[in-house]
Amino acid sequence: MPGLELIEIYVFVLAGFVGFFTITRVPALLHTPLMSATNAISAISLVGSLVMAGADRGALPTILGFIAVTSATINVVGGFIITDRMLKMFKRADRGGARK
Amino acid sequence: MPGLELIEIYVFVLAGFVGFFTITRVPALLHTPLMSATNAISAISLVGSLVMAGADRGALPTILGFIAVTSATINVVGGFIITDRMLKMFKRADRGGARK
Amino acid sequence: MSPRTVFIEAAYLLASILFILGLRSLTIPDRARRGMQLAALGMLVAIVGTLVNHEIVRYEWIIAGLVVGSVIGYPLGVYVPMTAMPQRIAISHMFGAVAATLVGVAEYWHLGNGAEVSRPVMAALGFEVLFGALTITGSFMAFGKLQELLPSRPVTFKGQNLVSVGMFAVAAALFAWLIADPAHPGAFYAMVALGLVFGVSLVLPIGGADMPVVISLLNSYAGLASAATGFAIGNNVLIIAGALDGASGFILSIIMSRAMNRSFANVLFGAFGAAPEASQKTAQGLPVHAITPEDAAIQLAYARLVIVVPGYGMAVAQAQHQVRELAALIEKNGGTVLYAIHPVAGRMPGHMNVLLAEADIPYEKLKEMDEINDEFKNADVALVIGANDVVNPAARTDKGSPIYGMPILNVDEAKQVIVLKRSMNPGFAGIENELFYRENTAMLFGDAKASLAKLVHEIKQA
Amino acid sequence: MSPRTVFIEAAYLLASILFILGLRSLTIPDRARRGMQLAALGMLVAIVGTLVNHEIVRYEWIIAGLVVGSVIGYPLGVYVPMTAMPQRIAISHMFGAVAATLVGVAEYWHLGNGAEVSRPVMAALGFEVLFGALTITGSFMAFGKLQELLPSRPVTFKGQNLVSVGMFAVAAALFAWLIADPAHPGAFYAMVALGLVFGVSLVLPIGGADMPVVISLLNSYAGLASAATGFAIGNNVLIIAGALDGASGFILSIIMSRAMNRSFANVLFGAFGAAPEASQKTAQGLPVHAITPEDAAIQLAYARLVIVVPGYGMAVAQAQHQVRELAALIEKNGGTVLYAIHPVAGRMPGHMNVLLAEADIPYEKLKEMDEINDEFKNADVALVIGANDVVNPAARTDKGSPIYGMPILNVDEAKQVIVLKRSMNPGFAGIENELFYRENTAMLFGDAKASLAKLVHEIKQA
Amino acid sequence: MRIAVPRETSPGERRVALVPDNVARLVKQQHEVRVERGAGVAAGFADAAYEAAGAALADGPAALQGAEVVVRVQRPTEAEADLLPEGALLVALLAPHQSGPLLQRLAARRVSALAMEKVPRTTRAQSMDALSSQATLAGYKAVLVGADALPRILPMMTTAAGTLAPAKAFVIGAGVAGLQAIATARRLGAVVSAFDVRPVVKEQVQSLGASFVEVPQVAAEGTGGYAKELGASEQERVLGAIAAHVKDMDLVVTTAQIPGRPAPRLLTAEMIRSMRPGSVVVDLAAETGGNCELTRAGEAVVEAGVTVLGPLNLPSTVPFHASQMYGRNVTTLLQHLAKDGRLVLDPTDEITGAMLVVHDGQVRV
Amino acid sequence: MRIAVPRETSPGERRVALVPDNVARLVKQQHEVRVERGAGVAAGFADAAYEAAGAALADGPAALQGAEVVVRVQRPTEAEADLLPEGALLVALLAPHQSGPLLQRLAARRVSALAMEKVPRTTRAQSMDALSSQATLAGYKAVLVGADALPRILPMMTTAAGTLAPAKAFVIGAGVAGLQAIATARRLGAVVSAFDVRPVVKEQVQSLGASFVEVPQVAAEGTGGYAKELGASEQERVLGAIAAHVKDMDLVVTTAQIPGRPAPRLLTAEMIRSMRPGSVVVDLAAETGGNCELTRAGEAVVEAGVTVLGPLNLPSTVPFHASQMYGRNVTTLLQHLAKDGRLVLDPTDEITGAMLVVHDGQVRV
Ligand SMILES: NC(=O)c1ccc[n+]([C@@H]2O[C@H](COP(=O)([O-])OP(=O)(O)OC[C@H]3O[C@@H](n4cnc5c(N)ncnc54)[C@H](OP(=O)(O)O)[C@@H]3O)[C@@H](O)[C@H]2O)c1
Ligand SMILES: NC(=O)c1ccc[n+]([C@@H]2O[C@H](COP(=O)([O-])OP(=O)(O)OC[C@H]3O[C@@H](n4cnc5c(N)ncnc54)[C@H](OP(=O)(O)O)[C@@H]3O)[C@@H](O)[C@H]2O)c1
Ligand SMILES: NC(=O)c1ccc[n+]([C@@H]2O[C@H](COP(=O)([O-])OP(=O)(O)OC[C@H]3O[C@@H](n4cnc5c(N)ncnc54)[C@H](O)[C@@H]3O)[C@@H](O)[C@H]2O)c1
Ligand SMILES: NC(=O)c1ccc[n+]([C@@H]2O[C@H](COP(=O)([O-])OP(=O)(O)OC[C@H]3O[C@@H](n4cnc5c(N)ncnc54)[C@H](O)[C@@H]3O)[C@@H](O)[C@H]2O)c1
Repeated sequence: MPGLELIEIYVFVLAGFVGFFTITRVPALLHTPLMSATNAISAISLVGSLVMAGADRGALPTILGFIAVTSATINVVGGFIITDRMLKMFKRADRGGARK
Repeated sequence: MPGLELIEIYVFVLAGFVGFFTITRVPALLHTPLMSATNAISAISLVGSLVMAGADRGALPTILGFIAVTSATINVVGGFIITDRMLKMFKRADRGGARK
Repeated sequence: MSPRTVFIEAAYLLASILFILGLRSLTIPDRARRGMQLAALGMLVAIVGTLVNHEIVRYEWIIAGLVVGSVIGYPLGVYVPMTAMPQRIAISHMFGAVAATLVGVAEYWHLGNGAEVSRPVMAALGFEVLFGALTITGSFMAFGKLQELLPSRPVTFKGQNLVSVGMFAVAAALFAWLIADPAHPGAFYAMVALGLVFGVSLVLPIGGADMPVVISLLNSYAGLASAATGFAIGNNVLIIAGALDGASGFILSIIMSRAMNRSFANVLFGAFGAAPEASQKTAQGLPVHAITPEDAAIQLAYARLVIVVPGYGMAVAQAQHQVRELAALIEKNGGTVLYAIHPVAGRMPGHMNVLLAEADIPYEKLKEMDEINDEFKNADVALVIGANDVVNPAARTDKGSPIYGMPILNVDEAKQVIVLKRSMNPGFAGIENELFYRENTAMLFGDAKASLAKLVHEIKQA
Repeated sequence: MSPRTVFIEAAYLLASILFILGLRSLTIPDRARRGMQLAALGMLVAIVGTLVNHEIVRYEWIIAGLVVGSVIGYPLGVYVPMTAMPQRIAISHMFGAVAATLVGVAEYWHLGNGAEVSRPVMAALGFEVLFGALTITGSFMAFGKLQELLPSRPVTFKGQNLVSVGMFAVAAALFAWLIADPAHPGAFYAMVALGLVFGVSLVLPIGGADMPVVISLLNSYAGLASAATGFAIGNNVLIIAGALDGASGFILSIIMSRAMNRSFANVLFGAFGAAPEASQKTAQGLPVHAITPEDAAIQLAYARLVIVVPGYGMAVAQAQHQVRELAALIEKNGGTVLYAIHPVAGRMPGHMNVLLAEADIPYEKLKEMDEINDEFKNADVALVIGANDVVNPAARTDKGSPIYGMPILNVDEAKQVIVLKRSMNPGFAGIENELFYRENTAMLFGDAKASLAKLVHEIKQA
Repeated sequence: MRIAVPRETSPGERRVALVPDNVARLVKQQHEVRVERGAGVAAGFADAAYEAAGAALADGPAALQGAEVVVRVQRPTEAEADLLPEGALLVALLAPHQSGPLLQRLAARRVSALAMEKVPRTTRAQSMDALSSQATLAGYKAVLVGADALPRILPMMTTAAGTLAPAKAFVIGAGVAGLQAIATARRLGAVVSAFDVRPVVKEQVQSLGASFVEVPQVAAEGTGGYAKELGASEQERVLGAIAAHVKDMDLVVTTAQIPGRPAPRLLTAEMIRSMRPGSVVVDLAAETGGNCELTRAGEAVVEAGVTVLGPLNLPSTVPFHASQMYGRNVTTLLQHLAKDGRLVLDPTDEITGAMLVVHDGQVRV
Repeated sequence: MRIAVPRETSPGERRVALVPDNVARLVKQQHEVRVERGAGVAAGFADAAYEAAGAALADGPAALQGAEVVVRVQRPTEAEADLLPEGALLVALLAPHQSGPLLQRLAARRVSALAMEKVPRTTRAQSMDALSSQATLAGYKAVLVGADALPRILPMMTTAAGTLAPAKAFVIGAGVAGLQAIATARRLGAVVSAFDVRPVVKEQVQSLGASFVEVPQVAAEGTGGYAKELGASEQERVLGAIAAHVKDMDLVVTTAQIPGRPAPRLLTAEMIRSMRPGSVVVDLAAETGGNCELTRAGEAVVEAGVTVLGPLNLPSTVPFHASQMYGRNVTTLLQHLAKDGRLVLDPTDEITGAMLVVHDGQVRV
């Protein structure tokens, strides 16, 4: 396992800026979908869980990993589905190309 | 000297996004100041030049480093001054708190 | 660098880019759906990338977890009604936090219960489990309050402040100790436990009305926990996704508390002193639903049929030109706008006609009461601009009222009623208007001209 | 990690953050100046951080370079007139690129003329010197064209395409060879030389009118060269600042070519086939200055006095309500709006009065010609909305014209004239209007109503 | 109910009490309507239209035969009153304050009478309120008449032959007629100001884009939305303010009224003389004595170049719309009176009670 | 130059050829102006104002003594013509096509004459163009007169007494007067449509928010912005279109003219009878025979309930503004004629030449 590196702080800070610049432009109506979307994305901890569940590091890590995979998967699946459901409401059938 | 690292690509990509998200919101009138500002910022190559000029690696690198430091400094000094001059034109004395 | 590493890193980089593009797409409603599909794709890419990790040697638990999670997650996504959205998101945060926390704990345990943990990694792990733990319980509390399993009013007790501060201090001390010397499993697990308790004590004293802000903040914490996981295991996609979440949750909670006219600090800490409920109440104790121009604007921007009901307040505000502007925008967006002119709207016969003619609104769009009353049920929004008596249901039901028997405009049949006025003051007849307290009525307070200008501004943004 | 490294990295991180905040501030004109001061501070922080680098052992050359650079840079910043801005920026790019290129070359030489260079580093160094070299000569060419040292028309010759493609192929081959085996100084320096030649051949065939796009693109290349330097020497602030520049220059050149109604590819590659000049010309060969709604909007948003000159085109477009909207916005921003009504504007006596009264514009703001003609010289912007004959200077000077002798509105005395009309078509009298070709006149083409709506939209954004 | 619509006989009266649309509505509700031949012609409603709407046509007095309700615009002459069927109900603008003998006569014949002027000013009764509906038209028409008499045009005009300044219009009394006058003058492009003694009116005036002339400490809000008379010191301040303001006006429309009292005197001869020659005053209160000292009802008086018009019965000059509105007012009233198709006169009813000036052989004014 | 302004003597003429403002401007340029006492009174300009502006006042014929230029609104009678100083210049609306004998008489007395009707329709001469300035006022006033005669109001009104539909106005001939009529009717809230034979007018009509009645393949653009007469088949299509459209109109204003020719006949008696009773036609072309078959100049004709008005000299009913504009037109003309303070009549000048109907003892029509 690699140690903590200084450059990762750059990554964190820059990603924070990206998040900030993006979120401030999301219109208020989309705040609920946004919350649900970031919620789904935060299930990225699945990535850590997968390693834990599959690395065969012993019973405890595997069990904890399994629970973590399950929890995170609930989040991913449910989160993206519901975000999509919400966003579907903003599609107007007769809207066509009227709006840019 | 460290080698090229993968994570630096993340930094590059994220910084690119930050640049993209920022620039697309700059109003057209500020495009010239923006060009001048990014021009000044691109003089950051000064940072590399300084090491070259001061690391005592031999005559050639030092001379090249000296020229590089000079060029980059011209850029830094002139660039920020002129950007400031341009932006000064957008300050309205009697504007007060009228605009958010 | 082995090709495997390159593949994994490329997958993570791609996933990160897709996440960013996905979030970015939310700035444009028409592209949002597309964008979120990109984000979902990013998630898939990240998962696939992870699965080739050389550390992974057994897949049965992984597959089991993915299957069980999908089986639980799918109905949560498909069947939860839209109205239960906030609590669903809250519980979802809990699941995310569970994953992050467990990974942290397992990691610590796996690394010789801290013995093989370097200081920087310990710092990362510490943040991971702390944020994770408090998000687990905090989200659960929020869920409970919204689902009305718990009392939605702020729950406070004497000395609460002291207890909270005390717990926080202890957790911080443990954390500092662990960083100095990571190999103290007791301290570590105690810290996790404290985090769990702290989550409860953070959310319990906050009222139900403020929950959206809290949920958003918990979103931020969940994101930070992910990012910390990334730092701990040196995984960039975790750092990036976590940072995106952390920033977005944080900003969102600030924006939302501002929209509720509360300071952010007030929502968070004011709670300790039991802040007042956000929504206004009348004498009869009915709550009024205030709406922000942003939210009203989006409803109008996406409405198919909007019926404008002008009244004396439009005249007072001299807002006729802004009405035209707004209507033009809605029509540009593909909606239809009609005007319902009540016979006694305003203060002189034909008052509304004069003003709307000045604003060049075509006569064909002005509808008499009898003509339009059947249309309201088809309207997505009835936009009441400074009218009051002419939309007061008391005229139908309340024999004692001075306007009893006067036919009124059936605005309440519209899917949504938005009322523009400055206050809850009554109109000419001097009587309260029950319409303003109905479930499908939202009040946009302020001078009609200013409010309309804001609506126009916001629709253009949308 | 040594404290020195931590200090340097912290300085670089801070510098990066300051650069980002500085650029970000440009999105809000009122904050822009503040923000750029932050960016300058960032530069200082980065320099200070670098100076503690343990590799630096001698300071005399550094100090000499800083002093000489400052002495040259200061007058370049302070005395260059605003009108010479584009060429100044171009020459400035050259200096930046010189620095990046020399660092690359020195680095290669220092590392045993490539012997100690790893492949990834070689890739970075290669990009650095290639982008750097082509920016050096490219910028210089652009400078020469704008300063009129070189012919500003596209310079092309037969077979140019072939030569360019050939050079590109050779450079690419050399680069590939170097990556495979970095220790080929001959190839390396040949590549640098090719880059220099390529810069010339890239810019020479592009016309003066398209130079702003080219300069912006060179900005992007200079940024990429910096970023490549960062990769080569493992310096994050270089990577970040370079990426910011690279992205911004690239986007800017796209935005600008779009604003000139040319496709980006057209500007870049169309040049090889000698594209037509971007600006329209009349029979007399005078160029017309088209303006985008964005630029016009900012001028209006910051104007102290705007004089609106309505004409028949406003009536045709039925744009009176949009005029009122725009005026309200300018006034909200603290500006003053007056209306200059020419006696024969429109097609019937009092035509403008009827329409402006409909839009509820107060009579006091409507000024007769004699009353307002002296005011134009104080106006920041004269906004001519679908008027033509009534502002045609031919009435003063051209004895042959059918309107000779008619008094006209002195719009040309305003600091800036913005004309809203659909085309260069003449008005009622059927004669050309020389006003439209003046230096301080900008044409905003399109239906007046639509153009005004865009202006309103943009001012709200600003 | 059997309803009769006789032809109006007052000189210059062109309105009619019910228009074919109203008839159709009443017939649909099982009432019988008989209309005197030619009753609607002056207002633009042909006999054929009434027939098509379901009315019976009748000549002269035959129209009234067997009628339970007789609806008119103007009060009948005493001779006409004698032709009313005994026990019938008469609905008209009865001017009850000036019609003592007529009402006595009606009472004697046991005819009941509802005065359309007395509709209470409540939101509920607003659709029966003939004073409002007719005042609306009077306010509109007053400006047209005034604009016609002015030697200048109302809107501003910038032309090759110079700029014409907009006319300055001043409306005194911003009730129903006054507000409509404001709106109409504004439409025509005049610069409009207004004055009233009721303070709530200020906002209403401004809501029409006109400016309000303030007089400090004057507030004479009476009951039912009407004004009351001013005290002496108030009156003085009002006159002072009007005198200062009116000098510069081109068109003045006065509408000030106090129910049951002579119209307040708000323009003196001296003020008129202070105005520019060519200016015009339209006094809508002419019928109750006029707001201007010089007003002569139904005539045009010219003093020092200023024309003072005292038009009578302006609504009758737009008889088509006036009849349409009046007819709607009457129809709503009749619907209010009919219980299960039968006429019920309930003196305790808020609306009926207020309007009932003759009932059961009694004059109730 | 010595300029004289006599009092107008034509019956009903209330305008005056110069107003005090014009006098002041001329006096400032060293011209002498003599005004007949009472010349401006009917238009609202007192003698005192002229004096204050620098004019000399004179009684009756004395006003003309020694004048180089005599400016009038209407042409003089032959008797008055004999009073003009020999060699002087007369400026007025001379109606040259109808004034043969008068012009002969002037020529005989070696009086030169400029016809204000003949100002060329160029942008440059627009500030002298009296036809335009007076037509502007006529168009405005035509709508007021029509609105006054209508039994309905123009704007739409939603009231407690029902909704009043807006009046439909139709303007035939959208020249200067027609466009102004459109604008005025729109201001008053009518729904306005218009028709003209010149295709360029369509856009102008729409630029005032009115709709244009299209007749395919009709395009009669003449010279100088005027229309020319229609061919037979065109005329038929035009009449057909008007007949179909006019049926539903409440107010029709006609202004169609062809210079030097009788007004085109665009409304037949049959069309009038097809309109609703109560509708009103205002025919501004009455002076040249009328656009409507039934028009009688200066009278109101009622046919099948439709009123056809043929008002004469409407500008004179707004004499204040009409004089102000006419005076400005005349003043600009005089300034054009004065070279170094002296009157110069140059028949080769584009403007003077076109207007000069009598010169050097010759009639030049
Ligand atoms: N049409 C007629 O001829 C006539 C004549 C006389 C009386 N009336 C009576 O007037 C009433 C008309 O009903 P309506 O619904 O039109 O008016 P209304 O009942 O008087 O209500 C008007 C509402 O507008 C709001 N308002 C005032 N100024 C405002 C501003 N600047 N911005 C936003 N809102 C403003 C007021 O609330 P806030 O103060 O909270 O803002 C008020 O509640 C009826 O009762 C009718 O009987 C009519
Ligand atoms: N006032 C009067 O009484 C009267 C009467 C008759 C004639 N005239 C004459 O009319 C002229 C008036 O001068 P003016 O300056 O008002 O008008 P103008 O000279 O006729 O010019 C109007 C301009 O508006 C533009 N335009 C038309 N529609 C437009 C739209 N929808 N959006 C944007 N622009 C539009 C046209 O250019 P594009 O086609 O390129 O858009 C045109 O050049 C004078 O020559 C005057 O002598 C006046
Ligand atoms: N609620 C309802 O249903 C209803 C119905 C109709 C009218 N109204 C209201 O009743 C009010 C009066 O109506 P009206 O027009 O029939 O009244 P009106 O004809 O009796 O009087 C006209 C106006 O003259 C004003 N006035 C009286 N004395 C004055 C003086 N000395 N100086 C200046 N002005 C003076 C009055 O205040 C009134 O505004 C109006 O405000 C109207 O809105 C209400
Ligand atoms: N350039 C200038 O300086 C200037 C000055 C004044 C007027 N004009 C223009 O001259 C034009 C005519 O002016 P006018 O109003 O004095 O003209 P006018 O009085 O001679 O005629 C009035 C209108 O009637 C129309 N007409 C003629 N025959 C018709 C028919 N059979 N059916 C329908 N319409 C018919 C004409 O086209 C004209 O529009 C206008 O367009 C005006 O803008 C230009």
